[in-house]
Amino acid sequence: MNWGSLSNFLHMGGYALYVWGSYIVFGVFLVAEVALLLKRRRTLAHRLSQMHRLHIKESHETAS
Amino acid sequence: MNFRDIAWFKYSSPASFYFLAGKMIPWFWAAAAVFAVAGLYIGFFVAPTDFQQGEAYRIIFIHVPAAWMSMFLYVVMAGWAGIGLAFNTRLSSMMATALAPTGALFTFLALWTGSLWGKPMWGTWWVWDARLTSELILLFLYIGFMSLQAAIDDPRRADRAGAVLALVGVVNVPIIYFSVKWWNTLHQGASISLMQAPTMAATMLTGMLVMALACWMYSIAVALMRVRCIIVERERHAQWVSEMRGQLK
Amino acid sequence: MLEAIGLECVRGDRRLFRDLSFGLEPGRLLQVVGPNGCGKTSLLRMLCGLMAPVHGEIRWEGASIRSLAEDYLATLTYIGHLNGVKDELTALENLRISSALGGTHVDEPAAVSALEKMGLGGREMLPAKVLSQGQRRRVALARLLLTEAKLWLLDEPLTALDKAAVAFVESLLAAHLEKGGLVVLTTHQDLQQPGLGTRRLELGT
Amino acid sequence: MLEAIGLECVRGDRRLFRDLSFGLEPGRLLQVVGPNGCGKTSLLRMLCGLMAPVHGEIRWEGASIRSLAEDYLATLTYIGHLNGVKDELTALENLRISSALGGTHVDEPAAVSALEKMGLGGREMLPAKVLSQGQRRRVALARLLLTEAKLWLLDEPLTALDKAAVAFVESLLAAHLEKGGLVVLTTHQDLQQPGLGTRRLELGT
Amino acid sequence: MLEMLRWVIRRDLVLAMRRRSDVLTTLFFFIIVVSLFPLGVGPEMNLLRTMAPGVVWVAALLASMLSLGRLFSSDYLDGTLEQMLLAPQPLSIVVLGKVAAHWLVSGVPLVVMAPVLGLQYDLAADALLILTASLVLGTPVLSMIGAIGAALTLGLRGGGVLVSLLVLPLYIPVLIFGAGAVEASASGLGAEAYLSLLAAFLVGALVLTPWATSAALRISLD
Amino acid sequence: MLEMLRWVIRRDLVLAMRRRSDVLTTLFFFIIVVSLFPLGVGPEMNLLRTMAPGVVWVAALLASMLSLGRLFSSDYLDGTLEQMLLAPQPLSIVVLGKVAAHWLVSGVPLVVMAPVLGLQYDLAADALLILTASLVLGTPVLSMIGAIGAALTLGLRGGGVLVSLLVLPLYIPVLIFGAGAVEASASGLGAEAYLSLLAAFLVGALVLTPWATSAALRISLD
Ligand code: HEM
Ligand SMILES: Nc1ncnc2c1ncn2[C@@H]1O[C@H](COP(=O)(O)OP(=O)(O)OP(=O)(O)O)[C@@H](O)[C@H]1O
Ligand SMILES: Nc1ncnc2c1ncn2[C@@H]1O[C@H](COP(=O)(O)OP(=O)(O)OP(=O)(O)O)[C@@H](O)[C@H]1O
Ligand SMILES: [Mg+2]
Ligand SMILES: [Mg+2]
Repeated sequence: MNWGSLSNFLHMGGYALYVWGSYIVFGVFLVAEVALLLKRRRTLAHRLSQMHRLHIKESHETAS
Repeated sequence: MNFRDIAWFKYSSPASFYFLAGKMIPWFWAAAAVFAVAGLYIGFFVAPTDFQQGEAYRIIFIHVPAAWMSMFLYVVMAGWAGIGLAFNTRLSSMMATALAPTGALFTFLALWTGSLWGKPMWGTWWVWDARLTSELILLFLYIGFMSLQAAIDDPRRADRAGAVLALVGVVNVPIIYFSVKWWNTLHQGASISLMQAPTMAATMLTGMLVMALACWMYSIAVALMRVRCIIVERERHAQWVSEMRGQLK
Repeated sequence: MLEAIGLECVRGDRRLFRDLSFGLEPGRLLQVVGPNGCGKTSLLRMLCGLMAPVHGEIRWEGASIRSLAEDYLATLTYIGHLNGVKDELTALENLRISSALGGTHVDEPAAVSALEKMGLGGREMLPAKVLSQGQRRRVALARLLLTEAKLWLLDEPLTALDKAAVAFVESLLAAHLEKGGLVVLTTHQDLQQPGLGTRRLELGT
Repeated sequence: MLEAIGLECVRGDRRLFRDLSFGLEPGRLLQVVGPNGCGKTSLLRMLCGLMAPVHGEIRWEGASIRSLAEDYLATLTYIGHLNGVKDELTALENLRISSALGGTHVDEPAAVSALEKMGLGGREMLPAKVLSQGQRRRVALARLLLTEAKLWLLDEPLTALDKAAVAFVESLLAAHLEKGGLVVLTTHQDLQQPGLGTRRLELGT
Repeated sequence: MLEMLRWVIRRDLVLAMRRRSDVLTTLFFFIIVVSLFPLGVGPEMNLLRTMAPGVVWVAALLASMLSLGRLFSSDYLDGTLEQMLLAPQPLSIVVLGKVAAHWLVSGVPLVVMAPVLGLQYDLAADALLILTASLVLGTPVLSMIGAIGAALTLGLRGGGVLVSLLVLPLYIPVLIFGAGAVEASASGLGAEAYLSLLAAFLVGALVLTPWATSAALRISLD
Repeated sequence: MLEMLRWVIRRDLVLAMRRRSDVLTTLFFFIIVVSLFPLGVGPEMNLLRTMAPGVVWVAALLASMLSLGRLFSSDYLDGTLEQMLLAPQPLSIVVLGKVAAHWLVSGVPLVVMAPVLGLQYDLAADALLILTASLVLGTPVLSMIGAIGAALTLGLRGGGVLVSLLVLPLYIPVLIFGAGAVEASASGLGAEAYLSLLAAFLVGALVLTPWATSAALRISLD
């Protein structure tokens, strides 16, 4: 185990800005990519159900 | 038994692939998580401090995997795109489209982490070194691919135009990569000095490899998720899509 | 002998037609008619191989046009909505070059006399930019006087033409059919000349 | 009241017409006819001030259109050979913007209903690039439904239109004349609808 | 009149947005060009620092010039420009609107991006500031001058050598004073003189070029 | 087939001569970009000599790129390209003809001009020779690669900037080896390795790009 304490760990031997700057941006971007994907999926689901409703309405109208 | 009956090509239809991918995604996520935890543990708690670079070298555990992924993904993307162009298989083109943003992301991250590493080590955020420059060009290639596809409304045309570009671009990749030899290379020198501590090289290497595996798993999972979205978007008028509309949420 | 078998055309979200089949023998003219946007231009572009049908196949003398490739292209002449006339070139240059592209090399006197027949006498050396709309169309159509292609695919050849020119083009079509040629054309105006061996194909109904 | 007095038009080395004079009262339509290249388009461009005549003058309600400048432009709508339809914009945007340029600000529902009347219902949101030739022409002509201009100058408005659309445009013209508007148009097809208060002006004879 | 200006600007912005990647690609073009010079010249930082202002300015000029093509020519080809000449408002308004939209789409992103690129060339903070200021003042002038050229070249019948001779030299003063401002500040001299000259160019261009462009358009469409 | 090639080249040359201003603009652009740097950077000859190959090559590359617009787009807009696709000869022949004409019009003048411009930068005679040789080998590759980009972006209006985004990354190897050749010869190393690599690029491009461009054209016109 390299680190005596949490603050030592966070300090990263004076390179905190660079190390955490890398890791945090790395993590944030990956998470953001997934989040954007999930959002894309949700809007897609929304659009699909809308399309479906419209479709049903149309076929109903032509039938009557 | 007839060869065709084995349904080798069954999963090359977007509909069946959609469901297959749905089943595979959780497994890749799990693998990505396991490898990431292991890799980070090795990186932060097993690997010792570097006697030259201090703790700053720990950026390596994300920098190198990101840099590797950026190059691999481009080649894989061009491969899928080429298959799509040659055999007119829609699914492979969709795979190519799905890979591009992830590839661009890893390219950006390699640049970002590299810059953050370069400031303490080289004293500057950016130099016009061959490695760095070629990575930047790779980013432009990804962006070109995505912009071209975004600029074309018809998805089939976008697929095929993108494929031509990706294939032409892949010729460029090794050229850029090997041009390292014609430049003075700050990047390479630094990495060699790092290798001088042999005990560390072993743990460092494992850490790097495990993190690289995590990135692989992540990329696959994300690409599969994105390709599922693309499939649904493109096939929104198909019967099977409207049937499984409820499962999307 | 041109055959279309079970063609289907999809543009964007819209299916323009499906299961469209027809055959056309030498000496016959097929007039494709239908309202705006019904897919006439799309059909013509399929027939010359610029666009691939979603389903179905097009055959020329029994062989798929895909497999014939350039051999098929050598037998056809296509004139589309756009004239393919370059503003900066003279009428004469335009005609000679478009003929050369189509595989027929034409010397200057032949080209001049074709332009004269098309009513462009004395305007051969003007840049196409200054020509009127109808005159530009005439430059494009002058190719028909010089081509040896057997199959003519014409997309609204008669737009912008005055009545004399319309009559002249119709007589050209008649002469081509006479010689055993095939013509597929679209137009919103009715053809005046009877006996062009006309068959009609209604789209979009 | 539109008057042309002693117009002369020279293009390049060629004098297309000279001493051309006519007047047009409200409620009347002037159909300019003549063979290709006789100067119909040139005349229309003169009438809207895009081109200056070599001699002669054009007057609107007694005043020279040169002196009226923008006031004259506000009273006219010109639709030329070219559609002025932008490929990247949707039909709806094209219509709203071209109307705005002509000085009429149109809200979305009005524009949509105009497009619907022009037979483009359901295609309002497609980029003009994918529309067929006739549909693009319809987008350009839809402006006539929305403009308040009194003087319409139309250069071959009927090209590329199918028969239903031709009839519709003619009924539009009739309605405009009814309201006391003026129309100058060129066309190679004869107008079908009688009683459009038509006067013919033959050029190039 | 303002109504018309707004419509024209809005229309051109919508058109630019329709090519969703348009704004971005202008930017990336700029970035790529700026990044090309180090590739050609080699990686010595001192050399690069001296070239930086010139390179950034040349790239800005190119980016703005490349996008000039879409200023009038597509409107000319499809007949919209005819309609604009027939609009019941002074043509200069339309021109001003189109030029403004052009600048918003192709100029502003460059101004925003320039400091970041300057960092690649290791420029100091105040040099970066001056660079940005010079671009803010200079790029609209480029768009306005370019508009005259674009309008004149619409009707060219081959003899247009004069035109390119006329327009390209007009860019040079802007370039020289734009790049000069940064160099002056880098070498410790004040950049104010340069910047105020650029500002004067801007005012002059605002007054003169819409008129000249309208005249050019009328000539081209006669 | 050769007949066809000849016709296409001749046609494009005639067209270029009719639009002489286009050709001259490219050349002026090249000259101005190259001449601007001595103005911007200052009179130190050593500095200039080091920058020279890079600047000339970047200018050549940008000039060649700027002229890509006219390669296919006007033929596309007026329907000629459709006719070319329907020509009863392999499309690659037409493509090759058009690219050859493009090079004759936009590449050759640069090659001719480059030694003169190199003199401004005080390049030695053999460096000038190498510079010219590298341009002779490299500029056709630029035209050929550019054709792919131009074909891919056809009909995507405002595609001028998109083209540069697609094409510039592909130009970079040519740039690096082209400028590298001159630098190597200036620093006493042999330039042969660079030049033969450029020649290899040329052969490779001759074989591959007509195919890729034809594919792109077919896709764009579908
Ligand atoms: C923006 C800056 C940087 C970029 C774009 C960049 C890019 C890359 C790329 C593309 C690779 C993969 C190369 C391969 O697989 O051979 C890589 C690997 C590597 N990088 Fe970086 N890098 C940057 C900065 C740095 C810095 C500052 C350091 C350390 C001081 C560094 C150390 C390494 C090491 C050790 C490797 C892996 C071992 C090797 O292949 O030599 N990098 N980098
Ligand atoms: N992406 C798309 N989405 C929806 N509809 C499309 C799309 N692309 C094309 N279309 C439609 O396809 C049709 C194309 O028709 P085409 O040009 O073949 O018509 P046409 O019969 O030649 O008409 P015209 O008589 O006007 O020339 C048009 O109705 C157009 O609206
Ligand atoms: N520079 C020039 N030199 C000679 N003739 C010219 C020149 N510019 C234009 N013309 C002629 O002027 C005429 C222009 O005609 P215009 O476009 O007005 O005809 P139009 O009546 O509208 O014809 P269309 O029915 O074909 O539309 C054409 O005959 C053209 O050849
Ligand atoms: Mg049509
Ligand atoms: Mg006319």
